[in-house]
Amino acid sequence: MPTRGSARLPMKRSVSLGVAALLTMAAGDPGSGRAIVANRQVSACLLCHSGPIPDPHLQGNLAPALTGVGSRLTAAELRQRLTDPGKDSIMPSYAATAGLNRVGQPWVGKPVLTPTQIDDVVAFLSTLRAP
Amino acid sequence: MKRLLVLALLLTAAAGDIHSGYDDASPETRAMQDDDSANPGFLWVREGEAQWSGKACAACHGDARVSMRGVAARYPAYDAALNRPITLDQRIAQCRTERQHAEPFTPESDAALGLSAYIGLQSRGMPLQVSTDGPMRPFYETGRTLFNTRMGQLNLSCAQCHDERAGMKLAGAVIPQGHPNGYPEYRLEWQTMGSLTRRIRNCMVGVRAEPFPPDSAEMTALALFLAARAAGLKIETPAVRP
Amino acid sequence: MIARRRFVLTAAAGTVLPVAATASHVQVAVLIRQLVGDAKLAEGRVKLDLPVLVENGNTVGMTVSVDAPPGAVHSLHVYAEANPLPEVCHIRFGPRAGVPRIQTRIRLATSQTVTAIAQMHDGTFWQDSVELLVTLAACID
Amino acid sequence: MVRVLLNVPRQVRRNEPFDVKLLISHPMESGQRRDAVGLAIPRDIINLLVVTYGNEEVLRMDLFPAIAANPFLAFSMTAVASGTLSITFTDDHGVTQSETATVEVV
Repeated sequence: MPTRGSARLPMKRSVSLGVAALLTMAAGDPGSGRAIVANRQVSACLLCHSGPIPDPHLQGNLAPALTGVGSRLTAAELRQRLTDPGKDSIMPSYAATAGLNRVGQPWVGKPVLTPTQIDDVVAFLSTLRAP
Repeated sequence: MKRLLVLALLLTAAAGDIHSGYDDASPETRAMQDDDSANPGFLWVREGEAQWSGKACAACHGDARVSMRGVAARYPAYDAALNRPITLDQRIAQCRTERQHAEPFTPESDAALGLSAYIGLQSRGMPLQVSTDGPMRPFYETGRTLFNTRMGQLNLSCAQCHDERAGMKLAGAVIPQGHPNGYPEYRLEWQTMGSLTRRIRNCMVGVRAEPFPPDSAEMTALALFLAARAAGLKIETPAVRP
Repeated sequence: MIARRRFVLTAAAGTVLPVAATASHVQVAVLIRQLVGDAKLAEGRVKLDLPVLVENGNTVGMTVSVDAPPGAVHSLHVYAEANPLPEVCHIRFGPRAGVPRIQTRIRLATSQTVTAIAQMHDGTFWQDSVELLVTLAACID
Repeated sequence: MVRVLLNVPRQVRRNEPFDVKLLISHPMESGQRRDAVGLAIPRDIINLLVVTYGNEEVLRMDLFPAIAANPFLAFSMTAVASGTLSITFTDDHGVTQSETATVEVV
């Protein structure tokens, strides 16, 4: 199980980040994270990414494959991608609730994933090691 | 220099490759569109044809096959009285309420889609050619801006998918270039006919954005930009899409 | 085979979701046994045409044809084992039937195997199956 | 009133198979879906379709919810004399509707 020390925290870069996202640094549950990634309606990850999850024909290719991502990026880097991917990326921030345009009524004020869900997704992605 | 040349060639190829969603659809879906007796959109076309001849449309406009030929290819068009562009569906609605003094259509109703499909069919095979000059220009620019604006909780713009990533796969589905040349169209996903407005709403809900209301200035501006962006593509109404 | 996807409802106005329930391979086997009885069920003669990769499971074009002269086919039967209800259609031909070939459009809830059976007037039964992958709409309205 | 598109050749040759194509506007509500507030949408499908020519039955189809919305059917048939092709279908409410086309045998 990967662990994250506070020393590996990314620096806060974006005002759009919820405070809670930065405060919750408990080690996530990779099993739960896998379920979140696999569920297109919850996380939407597989709309753009492919990954080592059943039904590859339902996975997108707009973004890098998640296979082996745990070897390419540290947990802190993964967390940063999820919460503050930067303006040049088409990826949304999974933690942001502000700085967005025309958010639909059901989603106003809500991040894509909760801080706990982000912990779980980071924990799962960290397990995806290159062979 | 060589790299620049390659880049220029790539850009030229990208700009030149304007193709219909028809070309991205499966052979089965294309076959469904190609055969008028198998294309479910013709259930709506026949409904529209009955309305055309049974109501006041034919009294003023005569034979739609003559009077409506090429009309859908020119919309959205400038309405001088309103001093803004209006869509073909808005023109039909205007004619219905102001000239026929009839109740407005319910949006996405069989009656509304049928008449729109019947009128659209009269321009089938003709290239989309809308005006973006003169008084249309600011509306076109508004549409272009909206097309390039990131929206919704998933923070995506139309352009990020339909310009920059057309042909790639969103989930298992090929992203089409997003051209409006087949509306109203039969969507397998909807299991029914629908308007361009519904399709845009579909995309906006997909990125978890608040959709533009059907008759809003934003929706019309976006429809205008899409039509101009698809200039030269042949009208396929009633198209069939996944 | 069991259906592998169960989606959680997320708030989106107008979203319509399936009720969770599917048939099974066993259920289809029972239905086929009821149809065929003690007769032998052989591969061949009947051909089931379905796309192997389905663009949208809501509307899937299907052709069933039989290698037989007009009038030789008694009926056609189609089953989809991972749909909520396994029966798709039964078609019985009368004396004016022409070329034994029908086309229709079906719904497939998920990736699965679809089976077509032809019953001939001579009492024989023939079957064909197609295993296919169903792609889902990326954005649901 | 359900709309029907029935495509039949006007003239056919005696005993030579010809194609018939049929589209019916119907949602074929499967009974397997829930609406936005979670209530089951009641099943409402066309469950029986019978094709006759003159006094003879050409084809009888039992339809289930797995038949797609706006049902499409293409089939082949033969005729020995000019006559009327009749398509009759019945929905879950027991409502029956027919559509006919005349065929001339030459």
